[in-house]
Amino acid sequence: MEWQLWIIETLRRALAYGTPLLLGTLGEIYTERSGILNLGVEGMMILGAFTGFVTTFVTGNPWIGFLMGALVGGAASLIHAFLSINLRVIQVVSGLALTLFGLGLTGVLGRGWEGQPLKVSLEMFSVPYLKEIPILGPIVFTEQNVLVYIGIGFALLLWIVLFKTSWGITIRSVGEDPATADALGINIPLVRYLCTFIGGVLAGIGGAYLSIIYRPSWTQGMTSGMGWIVIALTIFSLWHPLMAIVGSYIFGSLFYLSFRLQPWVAPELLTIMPYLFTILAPMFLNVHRTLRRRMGAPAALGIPYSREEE
Amino acid sequence: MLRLKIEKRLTPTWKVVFSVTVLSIFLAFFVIGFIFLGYGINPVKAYIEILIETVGNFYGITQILWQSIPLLLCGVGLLLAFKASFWNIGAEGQLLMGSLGATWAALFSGLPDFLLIPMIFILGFAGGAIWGLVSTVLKAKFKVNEVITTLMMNYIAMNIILYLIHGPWKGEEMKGFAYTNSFPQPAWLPTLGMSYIHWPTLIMGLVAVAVIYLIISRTKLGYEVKVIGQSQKAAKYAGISYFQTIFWVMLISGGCAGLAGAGEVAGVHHMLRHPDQISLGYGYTGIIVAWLARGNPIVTILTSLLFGAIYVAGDVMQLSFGLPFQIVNVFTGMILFFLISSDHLMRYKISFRREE
Amino acid sequence: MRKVVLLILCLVFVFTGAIGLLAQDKLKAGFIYVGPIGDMGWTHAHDQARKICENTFPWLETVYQESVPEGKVEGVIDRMIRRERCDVVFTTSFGFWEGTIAAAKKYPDKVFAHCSGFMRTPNCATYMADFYQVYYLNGLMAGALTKSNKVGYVGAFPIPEVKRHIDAFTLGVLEVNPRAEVHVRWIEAWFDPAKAKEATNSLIDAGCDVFAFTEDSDTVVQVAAENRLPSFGHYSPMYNSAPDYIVSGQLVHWELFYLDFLAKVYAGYYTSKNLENVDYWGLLKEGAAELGPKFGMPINPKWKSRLGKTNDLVLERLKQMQNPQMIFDPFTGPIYDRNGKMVVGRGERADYGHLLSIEYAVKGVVGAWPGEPK
Amino acid sequence: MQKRDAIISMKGITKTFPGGLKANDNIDLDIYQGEIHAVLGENGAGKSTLMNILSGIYRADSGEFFLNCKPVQIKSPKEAISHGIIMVHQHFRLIPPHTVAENIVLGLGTSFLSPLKGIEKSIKEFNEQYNLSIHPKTRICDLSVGEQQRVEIVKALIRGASILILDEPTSVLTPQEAKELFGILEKMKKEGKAIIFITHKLEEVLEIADHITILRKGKVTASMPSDQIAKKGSEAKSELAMKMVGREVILKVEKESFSLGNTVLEVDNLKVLDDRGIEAVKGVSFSVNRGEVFGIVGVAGNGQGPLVEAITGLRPPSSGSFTVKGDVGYIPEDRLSMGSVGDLTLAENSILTDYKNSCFSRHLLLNLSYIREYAEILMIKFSVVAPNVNTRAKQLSGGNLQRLILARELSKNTQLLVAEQPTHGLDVGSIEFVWKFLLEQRKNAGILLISGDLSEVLSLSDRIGVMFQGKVTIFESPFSDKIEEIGLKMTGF
Repeated sequence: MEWQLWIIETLRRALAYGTPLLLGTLGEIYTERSGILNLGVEGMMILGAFTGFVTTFVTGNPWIGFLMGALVGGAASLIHAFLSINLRVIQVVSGLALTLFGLGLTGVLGRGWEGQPLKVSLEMFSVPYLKEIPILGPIVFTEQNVLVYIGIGFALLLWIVLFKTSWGITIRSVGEDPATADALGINIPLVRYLCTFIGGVLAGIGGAYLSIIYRPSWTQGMTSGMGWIVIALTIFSLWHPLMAIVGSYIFGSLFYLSFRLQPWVAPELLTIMPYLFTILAPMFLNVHRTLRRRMGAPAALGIPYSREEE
Repeated sequence: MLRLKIEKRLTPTWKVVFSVTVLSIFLAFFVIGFIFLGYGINPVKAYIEILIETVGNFYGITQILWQSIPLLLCGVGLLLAFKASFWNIGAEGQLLMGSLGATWAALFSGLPDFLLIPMIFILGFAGGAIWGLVSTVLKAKFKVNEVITTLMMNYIAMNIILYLIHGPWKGEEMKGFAYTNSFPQPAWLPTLGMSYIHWPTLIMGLVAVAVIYLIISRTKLGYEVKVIGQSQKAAKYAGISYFQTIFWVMLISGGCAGLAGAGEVAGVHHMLRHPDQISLGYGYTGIIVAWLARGNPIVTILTSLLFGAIYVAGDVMQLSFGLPFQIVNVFTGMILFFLISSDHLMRYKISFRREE
Repeated sequence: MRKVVLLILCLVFVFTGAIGLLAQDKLKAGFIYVGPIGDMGWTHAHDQARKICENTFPWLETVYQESVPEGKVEGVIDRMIRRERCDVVFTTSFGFWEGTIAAAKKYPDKVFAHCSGFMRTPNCATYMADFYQVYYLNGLMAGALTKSNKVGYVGAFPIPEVKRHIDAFTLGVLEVNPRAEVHVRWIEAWFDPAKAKEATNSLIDAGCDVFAFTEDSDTVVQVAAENRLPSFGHYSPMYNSAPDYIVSGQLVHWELFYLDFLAKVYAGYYTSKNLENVDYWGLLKEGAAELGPKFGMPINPKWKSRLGKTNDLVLERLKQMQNPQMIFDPFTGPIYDRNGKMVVGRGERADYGHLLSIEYAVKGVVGAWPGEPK
Repeated sequence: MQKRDAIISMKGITKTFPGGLKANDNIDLDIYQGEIHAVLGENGAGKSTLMNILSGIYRADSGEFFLNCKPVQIKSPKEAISHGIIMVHQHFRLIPPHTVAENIVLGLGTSFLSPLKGIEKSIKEFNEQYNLSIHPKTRICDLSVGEQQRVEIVKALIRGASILILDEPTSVLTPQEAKELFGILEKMKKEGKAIIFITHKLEEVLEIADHITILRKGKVTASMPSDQIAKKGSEAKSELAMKMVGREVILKVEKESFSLGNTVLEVDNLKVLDDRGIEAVKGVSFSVNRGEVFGIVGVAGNGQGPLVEAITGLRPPSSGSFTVKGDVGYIPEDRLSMGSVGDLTLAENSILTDYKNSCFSRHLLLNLSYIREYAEILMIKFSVVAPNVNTRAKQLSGGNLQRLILARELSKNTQLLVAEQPTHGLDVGSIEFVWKFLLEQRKNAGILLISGDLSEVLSLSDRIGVMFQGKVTIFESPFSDKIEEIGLKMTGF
């Protein structure tokens, strides 16, 4: 069946392209769930991409590359954490500064590395037996790289942590009402630092994915706006890790389709789609009162917390 | 023994604000000095060179002025929006839509020559304003967070322009390249002497500063903006319509960014081209310009000049030292980091006391 | 304190002035690039040529600025001439034409050269190295290699230059394999690896099994190799990106132009008065373009056996086009566009003007084709 | 009598806020097991500060704590909880979109993977033990105020509270709910818990408290077992009240009577929905005439808020109608973020509700010099103490700020003045000032007074409407023989 093939091909590509978006979105979901708005995703991703590439290039081991990418992404997020948690600055500006700084620093440091192809990368592989499953097999288990599964694994893990464990309750509470959580003996700065750090680590891994697997090489600005798409996807997915999977893969599908459908549809139209969805999704949500209360933004998002100020 | 004493103060004086700002810029320069060292450049020499090439000669100064025109217009418009606590980060898209409106006026309106330039500015303003107002409606009627709508509208504006220059507006003179035709000569903004300063836009910028200063300090609208910016509850109580106020705010804020876009296409490019080429991130830098001005529209003149100088310094560093163009972002990011950190310190009075 | 600063300032002025005096009998050339020099494509190739020139001529000094926005080019030229005291300025992107022409008028005693442009002044020449002949040769090979009769092509922008490449490539494909089609995807960017990657993937999914492209990264080669499919490099030697799967490709020798032009300027043969009609158009016979995945290797030996007879055809055509008389040219009629209209008459050869303004898609091209004549 | 050791005792607690306000001044307090200890005081007497210090939210500048005679440090809420000290705040510390169980386990350190497992069982046990009827899976935003309070109590109990602090627990409850709460507290007392009950209502605590401590201006002015008071009778009560407020509780108000003028507000079968979409005002009819104070009294949360919002045009009514003659002046309850704008100057604040008036603004422009003069006049007339008109409102004290708001609202040429809790949280001097001006204002306007303080309404009003669960019952003066009836109506009888 022709259309089945289309779906399979589209989703297969969506998985590969959507994985860095998924990783970044999961991280930003955690950051925002704890009440910190970090617009510096682009900066953290590019830092992760650069360190991931350089480390892999030097050590020859992509896993060490991912580790370093994660650590540097995390370290960058701590700048934002410090500024927004301790110094209580306006988070929009601080995030913007982080993005500019990341793009700039990698551009300056990375010049000598441009155009060097990465010899080692993670191989694509197919999962035996599972790839025989109709439709799902060819989409998910044929010729994908391991990070795709790690991404989905992270989404499931982070979903369980956020909604089924005591940590999740703590994180969500800190983002909804830090004063209450504080009164119950929860260390607000610690939770926020951790969640912002998780956001940085995942953005770093997402960036490293780009430079190690997706296109094994380094070029300045290679994240090309993915960090901003992550911000949009965080809202699109209503701060829910499982919805982040859906959102990232829809975005990946549309990106792929803008080429696949090129003979018939103007690419700009398809490119605009995700941005339109991102505007429309919260709009529909806000029309519905109960939905807004239950699935809207964390109530304390972007608001600095301090105990003595009450 | 010296002892550190920290006291809290409610509102820092302008002297403190100014000196702390200058100090953090210097700190940023100091830290970036290490990057120069890494490239084998003597930072002291580099800074002297940069200083000469930016503010040290007439040409550098005209370049700074030229670069700061779009920053000033975007920045001062954003300042008004921020004053109303409306986080418009969509100046980039508003600028692009302004350039789109201006292009239509220049190429397709068919107006007599003497009306072209006024029309370019009118439609530029309208383009930016309409784009800004979309977010206003979404916020006021559907409570959609403006950070996200304005950000998304940037990308939508970008794709609309891409569609136009590849499709219906593609110029026949352009050998098939994705540009519109060049504007007819009467639609070119005049420039100042030998420089590139398209002075009508610069004047627009200064007028915008004056108008927004007047709006904030002595009009009803400005009063409403200040109340809404401080407390929406109080605004409701005072009978201020949120939608109406934000409507005017974003009309002006988006319109200013639109004027910047009109100035860019009519004063610099003389055609519509790839969005990345029209705006070099002016909308985003404008956020910083506005934020640094700390609510005072007059100060945006200074801050936009500062960032104009940073852009020009970036050119100098590229050409004279062979540094990558991304060095500009390192500068901006660093200065911002230091400034927002110092913002916190300003609320404290730190003094050393000699203890017997 | 103030005195010290003044002293330093004075010293700097004296110092820079002295350099200016010393540089009297040197020639200084400025290069303005549209992209980053690490892009593996266009800008990288120009920068390589710049380095060759600097090493060749002891009297030459160069400066460059990368990633220059189109609207800023005039200011960069100003700085290159006023501050760096350049005698020659090269602007290496079509989008720079407006600024270049304006600057040429402003500095009538300086020499300019604008790459891929069409407007000249007494002190501004144009130059271009073109690949359509090499693309044709690659097309011959692609036609022989495709099993699905679908060849994929990733194009940057639908502009005449790229359309000419695709048409030439398609003419080659169809000459060897009349049943084949060339599927085209546009990525609307000179450099965007992510877009290039998904464009290639969409072509693979559409059934293509051989790939060529016009954009500034090696993404297409990489993606094709990941899928064990053959491809043709573009612009830079991309052999190292996929030694097993790259078949051939186009290579550029910008230095041929730069060396010639700069030598003539230094010798005083080219001045700021006589460039009105200087237009370099570099093809195979000038040596500006070269066939191969890397310099000195026209066809990857690993693919020679697969190509069989086509191997010889390619080398024969290459020789014909390298001949100073240019015995053969791919755009020789009859050529029909894909709507069936004859665009080059039987026995005619498309002239320079025709080639520069190609908008049609030849028979065999499949996919969106913005600006296609009705 | 057996001498017991205090479960917790505080010695010499002092706390000064950055503004220089000494909220607690050398306070000593002993709390015993199985005892309900009431801490009484006016608004601003330092009760809440003291309790915030005890529960670790604030840190005292100096002072010590002894838990079972051993000195302890309480530096954070976590430490307080570990000592069994838990506070139920006046504004509940519950997270509306989360479920009851999620709210309860927050910070409890339950099992990582199945945090809610044991909790549902515990909730069930507490439900039976104290007759609470809470459902663990309901979301907080779907619960009534009384139910939310019970969730707070369960939250405290599950944390092993041995000392439970209740901050003004009855202020948001209906009398029925309050009675139920007292039942729960009695049971907890019997279980051996110590309960600290913070309130400003003397009558209320005499019922259940075992020990009463009175704070005034950050200092302890009296501390004694409640049975002593009960024995001594009404004389002791008024003595206590004096210690609380510093003088006679019942303020005598000089009240000139004015002849009634025309009707300025006519409300006819008005129905209003609240934020949650529930009908909070269920068909209310009354009218206010010029020359009178119409007082609406009731326990907070019975629909007063939505009613006021509807009359002042901030909230559209769902059905019914009301007509207002002329301009409305409105003194909102929330004077900090609604009645004034902290970062604006006093001059700017003085025209907040009247800036569209043609004397302050012509066409688009503001008349800045006139506004400044006007503000200066207001400040003198209403004795607002501030350096100058360019002072920011956030730098003013509560009483001064309220004077400014009053000045603004009274100086407008209003026909109807809506005053919502106008004396809430003010010092006595300011209260008197406010009352005097409200009464004077009857000359020109009709006054709609909304208050939770019965004595205030009784002393000021010409007519009284008692609001209970969205309905209003009207009483005509004189009230002296109807006080009991009004009290009953307030509690729903």
